[in-house]
Amino acid sequence: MESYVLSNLITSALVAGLALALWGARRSPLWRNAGRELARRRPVALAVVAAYALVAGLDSVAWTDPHHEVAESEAVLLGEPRSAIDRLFPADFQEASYSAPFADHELYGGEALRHPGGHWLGTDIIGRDVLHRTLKGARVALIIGGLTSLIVLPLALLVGVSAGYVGGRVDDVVFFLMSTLASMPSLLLLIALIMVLGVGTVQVCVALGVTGWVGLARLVRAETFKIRELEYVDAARVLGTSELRIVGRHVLPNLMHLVVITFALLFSSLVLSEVVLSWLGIGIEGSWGRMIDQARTELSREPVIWWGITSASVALFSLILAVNQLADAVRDILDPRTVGEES
Amino acid sequence: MSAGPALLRVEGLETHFPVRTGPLHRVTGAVRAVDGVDLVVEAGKTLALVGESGCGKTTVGRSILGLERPRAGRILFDGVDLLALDRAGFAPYRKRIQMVFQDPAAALDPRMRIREAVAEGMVAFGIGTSRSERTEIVASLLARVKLDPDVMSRYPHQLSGGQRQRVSIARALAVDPELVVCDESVSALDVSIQAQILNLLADLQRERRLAYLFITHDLGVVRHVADRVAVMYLGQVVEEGPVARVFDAPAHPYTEGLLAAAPSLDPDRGPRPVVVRGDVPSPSNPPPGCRFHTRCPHVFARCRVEPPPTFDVDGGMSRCFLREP
Amino acid sequence: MSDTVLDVGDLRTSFPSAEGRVDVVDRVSFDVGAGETVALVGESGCGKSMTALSIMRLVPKPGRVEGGSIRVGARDVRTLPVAEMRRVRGGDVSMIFQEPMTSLNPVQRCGRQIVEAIRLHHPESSEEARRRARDLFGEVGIPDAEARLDAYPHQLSGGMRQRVMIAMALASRPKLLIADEPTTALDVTIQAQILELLRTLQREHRMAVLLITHDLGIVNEIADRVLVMYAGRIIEEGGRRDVLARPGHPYTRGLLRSLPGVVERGARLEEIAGVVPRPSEWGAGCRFTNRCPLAFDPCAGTEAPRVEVGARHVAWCHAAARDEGGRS
Amino acid sequence: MIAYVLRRLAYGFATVLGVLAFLFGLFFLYATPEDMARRALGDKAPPQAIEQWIVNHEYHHPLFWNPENPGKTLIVDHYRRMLTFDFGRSDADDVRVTTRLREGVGPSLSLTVPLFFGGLVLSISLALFVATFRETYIDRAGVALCVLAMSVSILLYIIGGQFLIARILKWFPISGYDADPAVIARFLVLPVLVGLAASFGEQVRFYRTVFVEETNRDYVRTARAKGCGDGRVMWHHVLRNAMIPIITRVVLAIPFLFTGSILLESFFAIPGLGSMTVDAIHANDFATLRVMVFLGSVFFIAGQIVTDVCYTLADPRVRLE
Repeated sequence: MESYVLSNLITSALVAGLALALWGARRSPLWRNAGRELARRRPVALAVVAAYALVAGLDSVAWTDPHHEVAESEAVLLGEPRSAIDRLFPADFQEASYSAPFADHELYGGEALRHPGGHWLGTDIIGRDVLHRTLKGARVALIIGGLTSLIVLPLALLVGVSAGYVGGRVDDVVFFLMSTLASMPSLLLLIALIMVLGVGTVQVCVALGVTGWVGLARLVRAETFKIRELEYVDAARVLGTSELRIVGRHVLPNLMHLVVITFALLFSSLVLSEVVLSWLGIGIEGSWGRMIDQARTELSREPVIWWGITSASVALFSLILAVNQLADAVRDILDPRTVGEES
Repeated sequence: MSAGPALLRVEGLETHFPVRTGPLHRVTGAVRAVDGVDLVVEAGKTLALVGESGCGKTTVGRSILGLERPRAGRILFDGVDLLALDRAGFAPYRKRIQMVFQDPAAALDPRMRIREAVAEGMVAFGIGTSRSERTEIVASLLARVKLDPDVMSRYPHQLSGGQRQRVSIARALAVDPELVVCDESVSALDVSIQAQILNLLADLQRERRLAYLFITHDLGVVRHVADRVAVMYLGQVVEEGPVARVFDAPAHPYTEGLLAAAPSLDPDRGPRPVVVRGDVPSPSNPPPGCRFHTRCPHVFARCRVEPPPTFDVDGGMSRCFLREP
Repeated sequence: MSDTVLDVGDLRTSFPSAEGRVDVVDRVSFDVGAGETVALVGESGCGKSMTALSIMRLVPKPGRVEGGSIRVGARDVRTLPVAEMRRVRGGDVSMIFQEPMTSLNPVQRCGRQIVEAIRLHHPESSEEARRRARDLFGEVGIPDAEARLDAYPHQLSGGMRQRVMIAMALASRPKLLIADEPTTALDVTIQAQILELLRTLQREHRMAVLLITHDLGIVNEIADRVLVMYAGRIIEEGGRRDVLARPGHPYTRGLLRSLPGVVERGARLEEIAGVVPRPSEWGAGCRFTNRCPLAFDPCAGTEAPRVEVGARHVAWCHAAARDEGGRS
Repeated sequence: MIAYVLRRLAYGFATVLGVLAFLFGLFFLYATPEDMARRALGDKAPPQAIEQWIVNHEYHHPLFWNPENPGKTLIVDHYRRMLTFDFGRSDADDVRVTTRLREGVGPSLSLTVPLFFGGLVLSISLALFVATFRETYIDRAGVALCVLAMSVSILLYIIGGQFLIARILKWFPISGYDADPAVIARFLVLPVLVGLAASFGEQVRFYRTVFVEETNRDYVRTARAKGCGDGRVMWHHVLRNAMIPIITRVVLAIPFLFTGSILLESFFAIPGLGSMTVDAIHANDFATLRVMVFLGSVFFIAGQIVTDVCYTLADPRVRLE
């Protein structure tokens, strides 16, 4: 399968998952209130995340222009599928060397640029526009967080709830499995998995998922244990409700706040993990981690190429900071100790 | 024990909780929460089960509802032993026995609206054919427990404690039970709200000929609601009888002590001397002989070795050698 | 009641809410004399515990004391410097709490906790302090004191733990003991023992006790005087017998009549209709208006007047004022 | 207690067997010996060379079942080698893995031990300070700073630290290592500082949450009611009660003392176990990686047992039976 087709498919799956979650949340006033409260407390962080999502969305769907007449020299570039973000930048900006932000000539060789001043953030060591790469990094970051979460959340819920609710032997087995996985140092396990699975977006996300689900599954298991003993579950039993229905109507809805909080916390740690993986040479192509990794050679140049790593770092930092702030707020808002009080 | 038709008859009920320790969860002991309890609840009447925390009164109630697995004994409801039934066989009896829990905040799912909470039992037992029909029934039930119908679309945390307890009662009534186990149903409420709920329960009993098993530690409540009372201590019923007789002429030293300890509201009565001293022993290692002998003011040698049998006392029984004929 | 140990005047303590700060304790005034037991009684959320914590300056954040005076002896604790206040806490004024299980430090031996309380206020050697702790244990009726000093709180029963709390509170011979629902978490037979202990100690030390409770039965067992609180305000004050036998406020009357065990068996209990208003619903007038069977025109709009319904027996009620006026 | 520890050890051993099963699945079933050989020798290697490589590394036995010699299978070999700590030779350059481990553990510890204790003392003190002023601007500013610090990738701390302190200010060498006690500090100060900066945000915030939770408990109110001041409440009562979560976190961090800090070591060219892991990744050295994962989990499992025992020291309510 063409890589851009796969990427488009993943994107649509993510969008569908998000839409489903939002649709489900909208039906419940409790979640609607939580959402409103979040918007009230952290409007800036929410706007930042929305902006990233917009950029990522614009970059997610790529298409080719079959009827576009292209010159011989540009065929290779324009014949490839390009996203809306790609189309904002001239397809032919591949320069022979690199330039500083807003420069009108190349640093190495000093020739005039084809787009003088057009590279707002300069170009990297092989002449790629830094702004373009930085914007494209948003999609990669959201894919890392989103796709991995799509793997982690259902798996952890299924395993955690069944272990916690059924208990007994099922729990023994699940607990053993979890403690086995959890006992391996996560970064080493991650490295081992990627080395065996191979490098690539899906592989990295699968590896992150395998190392990441245990934490949530443990939380879910412990919380299910607690919920199972609560009076409202007893009340449902006394009213003749079947066990399966109890899980669906009572246990799962009361776990959702945990899932949302974990998702928010997980997201930033996943994106930061990918940066480390990139530096180890096994990250995802096009990520900010790759740009930072590339800075190792760029920083030793004279004059120093600082703009690449700076813009990647700023982009990374603002996303992570916004997500962390949202996670903090979400944790406060959904804390069961505050849910019980007046709304 | 009584002349009326027994709706519920509990015989020799024993419910123990295994004490599991270590990562391998091996059973190393047992908490003998309920250790040989006999009870009778007559149709349309109220039996109060009274005792201090840890005496096993709640476990009796939970065992009757199938929430605990007793290890011995019989629970005869309408003549059928519930413990001998399998899951499917037990299902129809679920509908006939309901429960109102202690903490109305914990007994209602915080993420479920009042309408769904009250309708939960109806859905399970197929009462009402459509959603709208069930909503109508819910509305009439809420009206019966004196709640505004617009609470239907609210969540439990938006209600006060008393309102939540009314919802719990409406939920139990929804499946039209014959016996309702009230487990400390008014203990968590403020006095002024408690009176509202007690009156409501009394009205419902008259209207629907409900039988109550009223589990409580509050002697004032017992005296007010009960026809008969059973006093529990460390997993056993130590005294049982009509409420007036038990309060006026207690036949067990523990009952005596309990009555003496309860603060009275008579402004002319001065403070009384403390009768029962010391602490309740652990139910995982109850004392030999009479279980009350470690705290009993009348203890004698025989009490320490020989567990007393039950002796008939004026329409009830007592588990004390002093009552030996 | 010659010397006043505690004198609270116009105390206001507020908490933030959706509608801004609300005074959950609203202009509360009362005093406690030496050797006197005063019960502060009311339903949950009426502000009785906050009153007690305000006296100790222990109101949890984000609550704060907004105004009024709190005199312990000759000093106003509201304006004391922090270091001085520390000497008052556990020195002149001690406090015990509802949950003896969680109120003791779970990882420290009981003896050490008491020794800490002693040594915070008296420069004694640790051996001396330990000897004193042992004596205190004997005084509060803890058998086998030496062994219990080395016990951790979880190794004791609920009643024993509350005795440890009391021993700790007595460590520096306080002039005033504030007991916040000291027996609510205990079984009746244990409750009777603790109440008896409090009575004995109070007599022996001529200690003033401010007892906070929701249980009128306990009030009857132990109090000399009663303060009834409703929705942040004191609505009745008087001697135990006067308040319980001839309540002057319709709320107190309702409370007493709604108790099961007082009326005939099977008879209907008197209900106080409705629910306690939330702080956001407190109006300008009497806060009991919406539930009061006697409410009439002025109740909702104007503050209830202070009415002497008996000797040293006061109620804040429009209806009582009307009756009083009619009589005189 | 002893019975409990023995049972715990047995369960720990079972977990180790589980880890080994997982590693076998990953490294022998999913990635086959041919894959490993091809990665080590390159795609264009002749079949004979691959064959030879497999035999040299003793990967030529059947996976599960060898009718001729039941003891000679890959799975038996895998378990026997790991459990006897006979790790064989590296896939990349045939050096004995144990030799490498012995050489690497010293440099790793010299970096991670000061980092560990420095971080612990620093973050707990800061967290206690911030928690003392909870619900004030100091607290809010502290938390905001922590979230800010957490949002920066560790790579940026390293690159930034090297760039600023070593290249511009020239206070310390950019990287390098010398075990000579006279100069070792020169090389370690910068990585330790960078490591502290990278971890303090997350740690302080965690400990603050623990402490704040603890300060809301009833016994703290009792302590204040008997006249304890802020400092006494925090150091005598709260800290002691917060020990359970602290121990859990601290003991579980100990394995990383031995496996080393992968990023710090390789950036600062410290020849420890972390650098060794990075080399293994670049050289496609599956044997070394397998050993590192295995050792990491052995340390982790041992740490968990130690944690359980520490609980009894920290909290008298915990009894191990």
